[in-house]
Amino acid sequence: MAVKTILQAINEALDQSMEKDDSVVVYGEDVGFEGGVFRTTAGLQKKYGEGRVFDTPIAEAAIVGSAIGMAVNGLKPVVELQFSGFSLPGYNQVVTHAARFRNRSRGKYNLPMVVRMPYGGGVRALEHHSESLETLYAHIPGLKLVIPSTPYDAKGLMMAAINDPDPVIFMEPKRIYRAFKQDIPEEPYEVEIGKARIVKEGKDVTIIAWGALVREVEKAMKQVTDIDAEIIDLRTIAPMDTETIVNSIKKTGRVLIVHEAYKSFGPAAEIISRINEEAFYYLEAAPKRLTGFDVTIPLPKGEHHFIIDPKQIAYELKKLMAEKA
Amino acid sequence: MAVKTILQAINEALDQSMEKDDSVVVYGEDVGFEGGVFRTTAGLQKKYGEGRVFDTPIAEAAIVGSAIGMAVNGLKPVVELQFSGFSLPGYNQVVTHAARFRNRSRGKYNLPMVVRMPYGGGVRALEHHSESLETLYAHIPGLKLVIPSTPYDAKGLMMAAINDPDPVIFMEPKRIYRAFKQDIPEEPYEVEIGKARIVKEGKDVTIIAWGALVREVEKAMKQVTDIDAEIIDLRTIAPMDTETIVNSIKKTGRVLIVHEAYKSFGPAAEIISRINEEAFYYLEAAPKRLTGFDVTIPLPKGEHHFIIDPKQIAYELKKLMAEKA
Amino acid sequence: MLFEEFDPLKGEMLQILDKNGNIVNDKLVPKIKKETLMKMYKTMVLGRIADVKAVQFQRQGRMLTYAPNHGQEAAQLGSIAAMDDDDWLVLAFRELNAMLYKGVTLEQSYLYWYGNEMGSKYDENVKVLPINVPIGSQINHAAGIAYASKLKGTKEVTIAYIGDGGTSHGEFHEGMSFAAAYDLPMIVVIQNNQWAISTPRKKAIKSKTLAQKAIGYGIPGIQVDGNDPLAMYLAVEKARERASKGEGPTLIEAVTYRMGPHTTSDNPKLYREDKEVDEWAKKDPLIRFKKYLIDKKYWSNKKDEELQEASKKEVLEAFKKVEKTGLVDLEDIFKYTYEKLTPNLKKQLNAYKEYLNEEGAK
Amino acid sequence: MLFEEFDPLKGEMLQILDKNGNIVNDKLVPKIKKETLMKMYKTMVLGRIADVKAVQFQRQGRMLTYAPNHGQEAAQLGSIAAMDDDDWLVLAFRELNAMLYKGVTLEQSYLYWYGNEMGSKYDENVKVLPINVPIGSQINHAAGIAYASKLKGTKEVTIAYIGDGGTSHGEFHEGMSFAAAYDLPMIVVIQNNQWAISTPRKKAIKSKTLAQKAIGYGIPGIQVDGNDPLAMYLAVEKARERASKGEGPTLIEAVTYRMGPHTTSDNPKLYREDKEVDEWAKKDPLIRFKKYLIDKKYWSNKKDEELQEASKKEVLEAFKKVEKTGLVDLEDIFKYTYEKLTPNLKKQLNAYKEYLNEEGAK
Ligand SMILES: Cc1ncc(C[n+]2csc(CCOP(=O)(O)OP(=O)(O)O)c2C)c(N)n1
Ligand SMILES: Cc1ncc(C[n+]2csc(CCOP(=O)(O)OP(=O)(O)O)c2C)c(N)n1
Ligand SMILES: [Mg+2]
Ligand SMILES: [Mg+2]
Repeated sequence: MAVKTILQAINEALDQSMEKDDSVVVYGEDVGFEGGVFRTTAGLQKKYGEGRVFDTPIAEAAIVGSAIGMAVNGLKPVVELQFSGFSLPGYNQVVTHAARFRNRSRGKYNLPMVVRMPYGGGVRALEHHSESLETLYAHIPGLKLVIPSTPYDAKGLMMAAINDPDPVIFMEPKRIYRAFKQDIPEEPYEVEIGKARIVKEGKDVTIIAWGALVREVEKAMKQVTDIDAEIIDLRTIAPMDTETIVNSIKKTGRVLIVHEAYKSFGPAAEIISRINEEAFYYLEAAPKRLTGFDVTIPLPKGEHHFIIDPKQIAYELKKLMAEKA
Repeated sequence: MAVKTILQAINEALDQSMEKDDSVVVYGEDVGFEGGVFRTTAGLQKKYGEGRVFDTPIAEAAIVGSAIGMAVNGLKPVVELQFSGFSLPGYNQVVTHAARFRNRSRGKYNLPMVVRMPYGGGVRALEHHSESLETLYAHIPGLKLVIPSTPYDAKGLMMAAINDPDPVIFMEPKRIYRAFKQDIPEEPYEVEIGKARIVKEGKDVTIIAWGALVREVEKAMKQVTDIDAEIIDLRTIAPMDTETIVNSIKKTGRVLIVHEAYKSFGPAAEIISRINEEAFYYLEAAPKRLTGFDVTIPLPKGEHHFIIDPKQIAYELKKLMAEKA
Repeated sequence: MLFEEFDPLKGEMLQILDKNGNIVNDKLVPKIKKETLMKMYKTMVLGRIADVKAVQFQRQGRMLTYAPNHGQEAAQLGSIAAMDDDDWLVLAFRELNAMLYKGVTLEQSYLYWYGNEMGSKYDENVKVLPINVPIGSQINHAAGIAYASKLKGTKEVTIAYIGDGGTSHGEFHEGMSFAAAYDLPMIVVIQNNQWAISTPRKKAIKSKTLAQKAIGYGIPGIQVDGNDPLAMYLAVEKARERASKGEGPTLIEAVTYRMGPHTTSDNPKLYREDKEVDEWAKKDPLIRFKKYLIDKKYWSNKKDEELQEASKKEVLEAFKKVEKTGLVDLEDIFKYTYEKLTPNLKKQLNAYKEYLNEEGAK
Repeated sequence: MLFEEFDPLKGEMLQILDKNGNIVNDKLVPKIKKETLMKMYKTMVLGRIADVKAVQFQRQGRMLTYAPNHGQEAAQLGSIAAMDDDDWLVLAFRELNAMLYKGVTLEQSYLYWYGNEMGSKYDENVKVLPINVPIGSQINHAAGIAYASKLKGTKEVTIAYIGDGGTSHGEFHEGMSFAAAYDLPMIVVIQNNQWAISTPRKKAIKSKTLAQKAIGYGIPGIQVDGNDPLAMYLAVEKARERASKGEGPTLIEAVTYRMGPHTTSDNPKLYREDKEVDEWAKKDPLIRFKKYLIDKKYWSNKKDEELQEASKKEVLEAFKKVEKTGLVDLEDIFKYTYEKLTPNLKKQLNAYKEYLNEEGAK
């Protein structure tokens, strides 16, 4: 065991995957020599050479598109898009190709590739550096979307993503890259993609979150000691672990979903719909969502209005508990 | 009044808008000389010249991005992306710029521009020619997303979109471009963006649809004469007319949402969530969605599995009516 | 050498066989094995017939849609024939001839245009990517394949095709820039067929040649008579040599013409003059290639008649098989979304099966 | 003429004023009004101080972040000064000097980097687009603005800036191709500052010059010493003439250097040698421009000291005002999403206000 941040855990997952499997390559803008603007890939070029770890031109369609070609030709590319806000020029490749090669070729070509991107707000950054764009990836059939919230999961999910035969979008909650450490195994391990994690069991209400907001929920629950909440860290946004969610709702009858993504047509809407479909008659109160507003995420001097904090979570939770059918 | 198809109605809206306002320009791939691959812009180049109606290189980012520049510099561009499946290379411009210029410049630059794109399946087409990508546009703050289902609305909504001070994504249900005709006013008129249309009042259940599926719902209801459904044509997907939806649910207590877009993280999820938020305690049965499967829309020899027909709508409706709380 | 001699800025197009099938550039005639020449020619004949027939089938309502490549055969066959068996082929969508040459069967091709994904499941050892509809995006795939070849140290070279219109797309630019940056073993052939649907190349693109776009990427470019199979062969042969030596990608503009409509849904009468088409008909690659082979005594008119017959039969048989395929199975539209069906997809599939059970097929 | 003489393939970079401030190309010295020269110089001094100070403020935790343009002043001021008042300026993000010259106030600029959208609300008559973060995409905006100018028949020309790294982006390619196709009145200045964050231009881009990318678009391109304000002025003056005459866009590569970090979050020590930076320090545009003005008797060391003092004061005052602005109002983050608040946004705003009422500010 070794004490690691999320950032270090991801670095270790990349390192161990590259060590074990020559076909793993890691690249993106500033990923090679410098080791990434967040230094997530630090040390890898030195260890594995410029062929397997390299800097690219500023060209997201080329980054994603070439990864598709590499995956076709026997490599396992793990590419970085510098911020999720800059993933959009590569979005055409993700949607029209990465998600579809297997289906298009009726199984001849599958794409074991990972597209990493730091995401989310709260880091006092410039425009396009704070987006939470889960919906854009989760809506597309053929993609998996994974988001860790702890160092343990970050390493295990990343190793699973690299070994996954399907393309995985891996969003990294940059706000907590270095926020805390956890004792995690030094040897390689996987955390199963498609399974949520029950952070804490509870009987009064279910709270669903992922990424940086899991911690905010945990903090909130330290303030609200009179409510016994079940906290679920979704971990995989798509394909979603509906079963874990539904089982929880059947027990608690109430649900609060917390995410930073824009509210309308956001991920919470899908969760609510699945709950409606599979546990409607267990609901004791209207499902609630506490999310980003439907406005462009503000620059830092206005960002505090947008970012969700534990106090707000506690407030919404109390309101939810007060509601009665 | 004159009898027109949706295609002709859109053509007339463009024509009359150009006639009235010199600042309206119309362009895109094959839009000029040929008048578009669907001939939606037929005749316009001849009438208004190559400066105002023109063919572009195959470059969707340039099409959308230049429209932004034109709108900044006093024009009202109405651009065509040849199919919604090919809107993705222009998606970066839509999301990072079109949706944000007003906010970014704190109101200095607004963008009166329209991005047209034929969308939807059922036309026995090649890959990427059948997509329903409402979610990708509806989720982004700052965009409006409009979809007509009749010639009357097609003309009125298009004229409203062109006059709208905000960027409007205008999806055209190509399956019914020429499917039927309607007697519509010859003079210019607008249909308000942001307002749903109650196609038919009813008390037993609410059915929500848009685009080509409104007709399929109407057809279905001819088969199911024992259910008195209220049919809502959403018309504007974003910003959504929640009020009309909620009022209807308060009356009927049941809702079926029908769309061709992929199910998960699709538009129905948002509608269900709004109903949960504002009319949960009126619901007599779990809201139901009948949508595209979460698989890439198939090529024509498999498309019949994917496309929603009236029989299926009737089937789901009966199941919904049989459910009891 | 070749690329310096035919620097696109000098304004000379590489041609070896003129439109009448006469050698106009004796010292440049590439050494091509008879066997290869005959494979090229036979594919060209088959490709032409398959093309013409596909349009007919479509007009009869028996084929879904089709993008004819009539007129562009030499651009494809001259180039693909200069590649090795082990090389990769990355398609746009108008490359029936290149596909056939490289081992995609006619039946598979037809099945694709018939509207069935199975038509893109080429045999295991066929190193061809499926038809790529989003313009330009295939160039990035090609770059990735080539990167992998280089990293693994194999001898593979990747050849990719794109249309004239496609060169304006950002994806083309990114793929070219990427390939150039790492000196990747890749060849890009622009089939400049003068039209992008209804938009003339001359109007959409300002540069005098498309080959000169290579200069922006710091790589060689060359303009070639795309209806001349020998010139195409030579250019690609030399480009392949560069690629093999680690000297990086080459851009080849094949000047050719789309004799048919853009696809069977298109009506070219709306936007172009018959006269232009007639002019290009005289430059038909098939005419000149046949003449060349007969002159070389590799071929005869009699053999040609037999080949025409045999090819026609092959085409009709392939299409007959395709017409027997019918609709796609329900499971098949679900099965290839992920390696394993997700619980969500299982639910959707089962619910739909239940509906079919209760209500019968759609 | 100029563009033929300095054809990028000939390999000669346009320079008029060498690094020591001596005229090396007498017959090319552009005629620039004294008033213009002095405005350029004063902006350069203000820009330099504002730049250095912004980094200091950021280090003190008082400025959010900042992208220094130290070293690139001449590339910007030489080019923007050759434009008309009525022309449009389209920014990337590292163009403080061009912005100041064109009427954006220092206070506005600082406010932007302080993290407030109000910093992009330039005065009504200032024809400058806000800072554009997504690399390359601004070139398409510029093309659209230029298209509108041309259609309306105004005399406006649009100048846009981009970095060396940005030229690999698909958006750059599409904008250039589009502008070339319609002969739009547009000038694109590549500030080739040798680095894209940690990635050296030499590694990311294969072509020998960036100017030669123009050839791919069928337009003139020229490589200019970007630290020489006179050379930059001349190139843009000539490009503007072309644009005005309807001859279309021009691509100008300004060879310069980013003396500071990429942004204040970047540590260039990780990836580049001090030696390289020191070499470029000798080519500082400020040194040579000042010498040139003193030689011309337009300026003196004494005046310069006064200017330095005054500029320093101006910078401190601008920042003082910015520091007084505090946080953004809640309403402001909602108000500019659409022209009118939608019912949905009203609900969200009201719910949040209710929360604030009940629980107090965050
Ligand atoms: C990204 C994208 N935009 C638009 C289209 C629609 N489209 C299909 S083919 C075509 C024209 C292609 O022209 P060109 O590249 O010259 O190839 P050609 O058809 O002549 O072979 C267009 C615009 C598309 N397939 N992909
Ligand atoms: C589309 C996009 N991808 C990535 C980034 C992140 N990024 C910001 S600046 C930069 C480097 C830009 O280099 P260059 O174009 O040379 O301009 P410079 O910073 O040197 O002025 C990168 C990669 C971005 N802003 N936009
Ligand atoms: Mg073409
Ligand atoms: Mg740079």
